[in-house]
Amino acid sequence: MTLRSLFGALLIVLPGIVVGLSGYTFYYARGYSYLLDDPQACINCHVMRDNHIAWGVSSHRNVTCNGCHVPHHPITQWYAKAESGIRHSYVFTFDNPQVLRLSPSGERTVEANCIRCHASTLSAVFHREGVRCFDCHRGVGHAF
Amino acid sequence: FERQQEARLMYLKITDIPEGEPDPAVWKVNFPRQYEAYLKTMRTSEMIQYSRWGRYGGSEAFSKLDKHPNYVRLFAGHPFSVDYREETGHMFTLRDMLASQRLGDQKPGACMACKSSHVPNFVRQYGAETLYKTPVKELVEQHGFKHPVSCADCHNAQTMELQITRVTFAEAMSRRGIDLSTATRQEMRSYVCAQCHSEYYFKGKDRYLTFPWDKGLSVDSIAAYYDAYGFSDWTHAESKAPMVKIQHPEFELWSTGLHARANVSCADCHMPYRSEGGIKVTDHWIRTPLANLTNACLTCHRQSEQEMRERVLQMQDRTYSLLTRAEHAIISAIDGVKAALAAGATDADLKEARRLHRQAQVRWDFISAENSMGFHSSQEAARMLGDAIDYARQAELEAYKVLTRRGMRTQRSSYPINDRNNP
Amino acid sequence: FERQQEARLMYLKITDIPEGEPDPAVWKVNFPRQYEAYLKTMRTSEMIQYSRWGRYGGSEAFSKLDKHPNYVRLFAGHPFSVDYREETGHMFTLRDMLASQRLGDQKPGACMACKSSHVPNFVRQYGAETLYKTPVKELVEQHGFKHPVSCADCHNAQTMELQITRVTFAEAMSRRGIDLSTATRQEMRSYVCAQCHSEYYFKGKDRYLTFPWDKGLSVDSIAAYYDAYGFSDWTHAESKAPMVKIQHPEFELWSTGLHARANVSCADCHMPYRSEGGIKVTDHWIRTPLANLTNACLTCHRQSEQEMRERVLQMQDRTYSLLTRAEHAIISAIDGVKAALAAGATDADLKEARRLHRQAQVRWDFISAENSMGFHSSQEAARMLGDAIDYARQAELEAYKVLTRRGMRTQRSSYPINDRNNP
Ligand code: HEC
Ligand code: HEC
Ligand code: HEC
Ligand code: HEC
Ligand code: HEC
Ligand code: HEC
Ligand code: HEC
Ligand code: HEC
Ligand code: HEC
Ligand code: HEC
Ligand code: HEC
Ligand code: HEC
Ligand code: HEC
Ligand code: HEC
Ligand SMILES: [Ca+2]
Ligand SMILES: [Ca+2]
Repeated sequence: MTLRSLFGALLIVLPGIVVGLSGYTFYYARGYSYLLDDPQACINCHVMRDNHIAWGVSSHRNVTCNGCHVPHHPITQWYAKAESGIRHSYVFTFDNPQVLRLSPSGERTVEANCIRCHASTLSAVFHREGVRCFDCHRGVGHAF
Repeated sequence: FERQQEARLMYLKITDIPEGEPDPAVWKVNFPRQYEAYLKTMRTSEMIQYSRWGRYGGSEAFSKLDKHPNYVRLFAGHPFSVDYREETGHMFTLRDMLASQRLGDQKPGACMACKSSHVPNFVRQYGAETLYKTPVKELVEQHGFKHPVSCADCHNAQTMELQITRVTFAEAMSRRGIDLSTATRQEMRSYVCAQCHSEYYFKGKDRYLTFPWDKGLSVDSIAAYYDAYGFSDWTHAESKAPMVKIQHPEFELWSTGLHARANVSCADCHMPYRSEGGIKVTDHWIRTPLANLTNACLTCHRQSEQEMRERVLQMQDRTYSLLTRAEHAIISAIDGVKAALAAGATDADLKEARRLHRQAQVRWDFISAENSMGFHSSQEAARMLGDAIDYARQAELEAYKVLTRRGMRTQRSSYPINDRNNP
Repeated sequence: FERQQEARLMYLKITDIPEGEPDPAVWKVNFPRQYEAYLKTMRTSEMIQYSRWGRYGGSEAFSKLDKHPNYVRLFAGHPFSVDYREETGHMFTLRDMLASQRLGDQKPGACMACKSSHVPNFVRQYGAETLYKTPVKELVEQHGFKHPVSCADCHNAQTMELQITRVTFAEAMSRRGIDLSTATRQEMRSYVCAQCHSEYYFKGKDRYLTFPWDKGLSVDSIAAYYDAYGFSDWTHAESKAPMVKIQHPEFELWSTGLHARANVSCADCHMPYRSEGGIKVTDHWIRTPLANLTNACLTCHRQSEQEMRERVLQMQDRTYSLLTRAEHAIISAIDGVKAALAAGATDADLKEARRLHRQAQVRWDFISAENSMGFHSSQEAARMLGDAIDYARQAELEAYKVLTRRGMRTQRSSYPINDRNNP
């Protein structure tokens, strides 16, 4: 937590160092592969393995990780990959998460992707604030 | 931006539906899928057929008084001891209300409040007070009420969005400081049901339809509300206790449960989505989810249908065993009070016993009248039945203490307990 | 819902650990991580600290008799009315047993069965009967028992796989026709706990440690078992009823709950995986999950820590309100029987009242002695407390009926009910 806020401060004060630092870990973590669409890219990290296994037996095994986890909008797409990439490398350096959770932005991204692919299916029903697609379709992406 | 594109409902608009249109056939033109499903609520599965799925619900309007002979004594002196049935589908709401021998043809307009899609228009035109005062007979014969619960009760005809059409609910919620205009769509998926599937009483001599929620939705808050207000529906014919009849507190019980905590609405289970040719629609065949477990439960719960059914039945069987225990305890209490009366006890002697009888039966009735046999909030249902048993046995004890304090003599032995748990 | 588990265990084997090695320090060499976590079970969080997480558990060995003065009367005549504490961590199992004033220094070897990692070797060498017969004093002084529950109690030293080291459990399961050799790994994650966290009794004069499971694991089956066997731990000093003391039926209650149905094991919640530097290890700091909700619950439940805590506390508070009700009802029953005795009732008169007192207290104690305050199976806990209340009040009634049948006179009024639900 304190590391988090400390790092936040660094972000503002010393962008140069940060870029250098994240650049290093980014490489160290084979982060460059993060920009690829191949799910193999995601399991360079142990923390991703459960998700990968679960994804492999899910109804969406034909949909890549990025198919859900990266915005599919011409402009935002690359920015998001970069942002998420930096977040990843930072986390990898300082953090040791006990339980992975979607960040609020991560949730919005996924939800948008559900709708992107299923818009036609949904055309005849109302969308509902207060519930996310995956509140009902628990584990579509990863058959937990 | 996906949201807007999504929030808009895409359908083929063939005709303009006037707001509050009571006749579902008019809505059918634009929404054949929902209309056809809605008609299915006329299907009454006999118990034999229903028993393939469950034990405590279903759509057969059998008499609860035949199934539970004790109910005649428990409601002694109240119309419910005359005619009391299992409820059935929405298409029958009006027919069943008219046919019921409760209050015969003396039914006040308030009885119409939750039974017909003519209500929204009528209330808009004449106001709620008028509805409640006008006899049901008159509403049918002079105002042509002929449709049961239908589209107009839940939908805005222009946008098709859900809307509250019953003032009772709006008033009760605002007294609790809840602003319905800020309700999310997910909340509306329960609120539309709560307009009718809630405990109610008729306030004052004008019979103003009211929900007793000012102190909260729990059975204890509701009982406390009635006590503070000094309200009673009737005086028990045998024990002479001032009683309250509870009716279908589905919304209240659900509110105390885990699904409510988890933001799961009535419609999620009773109107799950169905995909027809890859297109999702809301299933308007409102009924027991046990007949439709795949759509009702399995998207969220990835166990088997079999497993989900067993979970429900296990919870319901537990509730039922306590409900039966409480039933026997209350009958014993009534017998105790009668024994004391027979032995010459005075009203003053029996004041406490009667207070306890009232407290016991309110809690027992909360689960007896609720329609999920405890499923909507399984532990809370068991908790209040435990309280009911305690109050009932204490009522019986009070009666005996009257006797012992006076050294009176009685021979009766108490009500036999026939119960699987009794070794 | 079984969690992904690393198939094969990889570790740096520095030393060979002899099977049944009682000293955890020897295992430490190969498994420092698990050892260090295990040592943390010595941390006793005072109630003040624990209260940031929960209300009913924690690791402070406070006296339950001080917290609940009624317990002294409920267990009148039994060692538990002398010394009865909240349980604490595994590192203290041996120390606390030796220190307890229950049975003073007359403790039979059977008391050692679940308290020390010396047991597996001792039983292998001399057999279980010998262990149960040898006094605890002798086991400590001549056989050098000095380690508490530790590695050897759950693990095979060669493979590190979980294994059953207590014959009591194996015998009880085989009587139920369950073959442990076919147990899945997930089942073993609960079975190792069930060796100790289960209701037990000493059979016959040789005090043969036995689990009362032949008729099933529910409280009703266990009560029926004791009744059929005509067993009683002690005679109640006030009501003179033949009683049974229940002890830590965690395994039995959990078995009736939804997590067991969903195949969620004890270890999933009390020993969740922790990731240390990217490596997943089983957290050997066994304790209340409320102090560790993220790892214990959030892997399966998508809600927040805060929400999960509130869920648990709500269920526990409901259980506690019924537990208190049942406690008061049993005290009233005892007072009733005493009043009848005082008024000259005979043993024959009171036979039924005493039978009911026994039935009530077995069910109350099942939840009082169980350590999750109902969480392990929330509705079932409430159900049996409802039954307990019914039996207790009927016991009191029986006492009064004795008086009324004889026209005897008594002035006492019953035990005051101070309870939030009582309007
Ligand atoms: C450098 C190692 C690494 C790689 C490679 C990696 N991840 Fe992660 N990822 C992590 C860590 C560590 C976290 C935990 C972040 C946290 O909890 O704050 C995480 C969290 C996430 C989250 C949840 C947090 C959020 O931001 O919503 C998603 C989704 C995710 N990763 C997807 C992916 C995808 C998709 C890929 C491949 C394209 C991938 N990851 C590759 C290490 C990695
Ligand atoms: C990149 C496109 C894509 C994205 C993103 C996507 N889906 Fe799908 N989805 C599909 C395809 C293709 C199928 C058909 C898979 C099959 O039947 O093998 C499918 C099938 C489904 C099904 C039916 C099968 C089942 O699992 O019951 C559901 C429900 C579903 N998706 C929900 C979702 C949700 C919820 C999300 C977001 C969390 C999502 N989808 C994201 C393409 C996508
Ligand atoms: C309240 C629960 C709930 C929510 C929220 C929900 N769905 Fe569904 N969804 C269902 C149910 C129930 C079905 C019907 C499943 C069936 O027919 O077997 C369904 C069906 C589907 C299907 C069709 C599956 C098939 O087999 O054809 C897709 C695709 C889908 N949902 C995607 C979504 C997306 C995308 C969202 C978010 C915008 C969403 N769902 C939100 C409950 C939900
Ligand atoms: C069909 C859409 C879909 C696909 C494909 C998908 N995910 Fe996810 N992912 C989700 C959803 C939905 C969640 C949120 C689950 C929740 O919170 O209930 C999620 C959550 C996550 C998380 C956050 C931690 C967690 O378990 O909640 C990580 C990490 C993650 N996904 C990684 C991956 C990786 C790696 C892949 C590819 C191997 C992948 N996802 C493929 C939909 C998908
Ligand atoms: C305007 C009043 C009203 C509204 C609104 C309403 N109901 Fe009902 N509901 C009734 C009445 C009245 C009955 C009993 C009909 C009978 O027995 O004649 C009933 C019966 C039912 C039944 C029992 C059906 C059976 O087969 O036994 C279910 C289930 C049900 N409603 C669910 C719901 C749900 C879910 C909602 C909201 C989406 C809802 N109701 C909204 C008045 C209403
Ligand atoms: C606040 C809404 C509401 C009011 C007011 C109301 N009902 Fe109902 N009624 C319901 C609901 C919901 C059901 C279905 C649930 C149930 O039966 O428990 C129902 C069911 C019924 C049934 C079918 C089941 C049975 O009990 O036989 C009859 C008949 C009935 N009502 C008659 C009446 C009469 C007569 C009145 C006036 C004294 C009345 N209702 C007032 C909501 C209401
Ligand atoms: C008891 C309440 C109730 C009644 C009566 C009712 N509906 Fe609905 N209807 C709902 C609910 C709840 C939804 C889901 C709305 C949402 O998710 O926002 C819905 C959704 C719809 C939708 C949106 C598309 C879909 O399928 O989700 C249409 C169209 C619709 N109803 C038409 C009708 C018609 C036509 C009738 C009469 C035959 C009718 N409804 C009667 C409760 C009701
Ligand atoms: C999590 C799923 C779920 C939710 C949410 C839910 N119910 Fe139910 N409901 C059930 C089940 C299961 C039953 C038992 C059906 C049976 O016994 O056949 C039931 C029974 C009923 C019945 C009696 C049905 C019958 O066959 O007679 C009514 C009426 C009802 N619910 C109304 C409601 C209302 C109103 C709400 C919201 C306030 C609600 N339910 C919320 C699952 C749910
Ligand atoms: C929209 C999602 C959703 C639907 C639909 C749903 N559930 Fe649940 N259910 C949940 C959640 C969330 C919980 C809380 C426990 C958890 O976090 O897993 C839960 C808990 C439960 C529990 C344990 C809690 C309790 O009530 O004692 C049971 C049993 C259960 N559900 C049965 C059902 C049945 C039966 C149905 C269908 C009639 C159903 N559920 C429909 C989401 C859902
Ligand atoms: C060999 C006997 C034995 C085994 C095996 C055993 N326990 Fe225990 N456990 C005990 C005893 C004895 C205590 C009480 C220690 C004390 O109070 O001195 C205890 C205490 C506990 C406590 C309370 C800790 C606290 O802080 O209050 C928890 C939780 C617990 N055990 C869980 C487990 C779990 C989970 C397992 C299996 C993975 C397990 N136990 C296996 C004997 C055992
Ligand atoms: C079948 C296993 C088993 C046997 C046999 C057993 N215990 Fe325990 N004991 C436990 C467990 C498990 C706990 C922790 C749970 C609890 O305290 O409820 C415990 C806790 C204790 C505690 C700490 C809490 C308290 O009650 O003060 C003491 C002291 C204790 N036991 C003494 C004894 C004595 C003395 C005997 C013999 C008469 C005995 N135990 C027999 C399993 C057992
Ligand atoms: C009360 C029971 C219990 C005790 C005592 C115990 N363990 Fe464990 N241990 C477990 C359980 C349960 C697992 C998980 C096994 C599985 O998932 O199959 C485990 C797993 C392990 C593993 C496998 C790696 C891992 O972390 O999952 C090692 C190594 C281990 N324990 C070492 C020890 C050592 C060393 C001690 C003594 C300091 C010890 N254990 C004491 C119950 C226990
Ligand atoms: C789904 C999670 C879950 C499972 C599975 C579970 N427990 Fe628990 N357990 C809890 C919670 C939550 C508590 C309450 C802790 C508190 O009140 O502080 C608890 C309390 C306890 C306690 C008392 C802890 C204390 O702080 O004094 C013991 C002992 C215990 N459990 C043993 C077991 C055993 C043995 C099993 C398996 C037979 C088991 N538990 C299964 C969640 C679980
Ligand atoms: C390994 C998976 C797993 C773990 C770990 C787990 N749960 Fe659950 N939990 C479930 C499942 C599965 C259900 C059944 C309802 C459902 O299907 O969603 C459930 C149901 C519940 C319910 C409702 C049923 C009931 O018990 O009345 C509660 C409350 C709950 N869990 C709390 C917890 C808490 C608190 C913890 C941690 C101490 C925990 N759970 C740990 C899987 C898990
Ligand atoms: Ca019905
Ligand atoms: Ca403890």
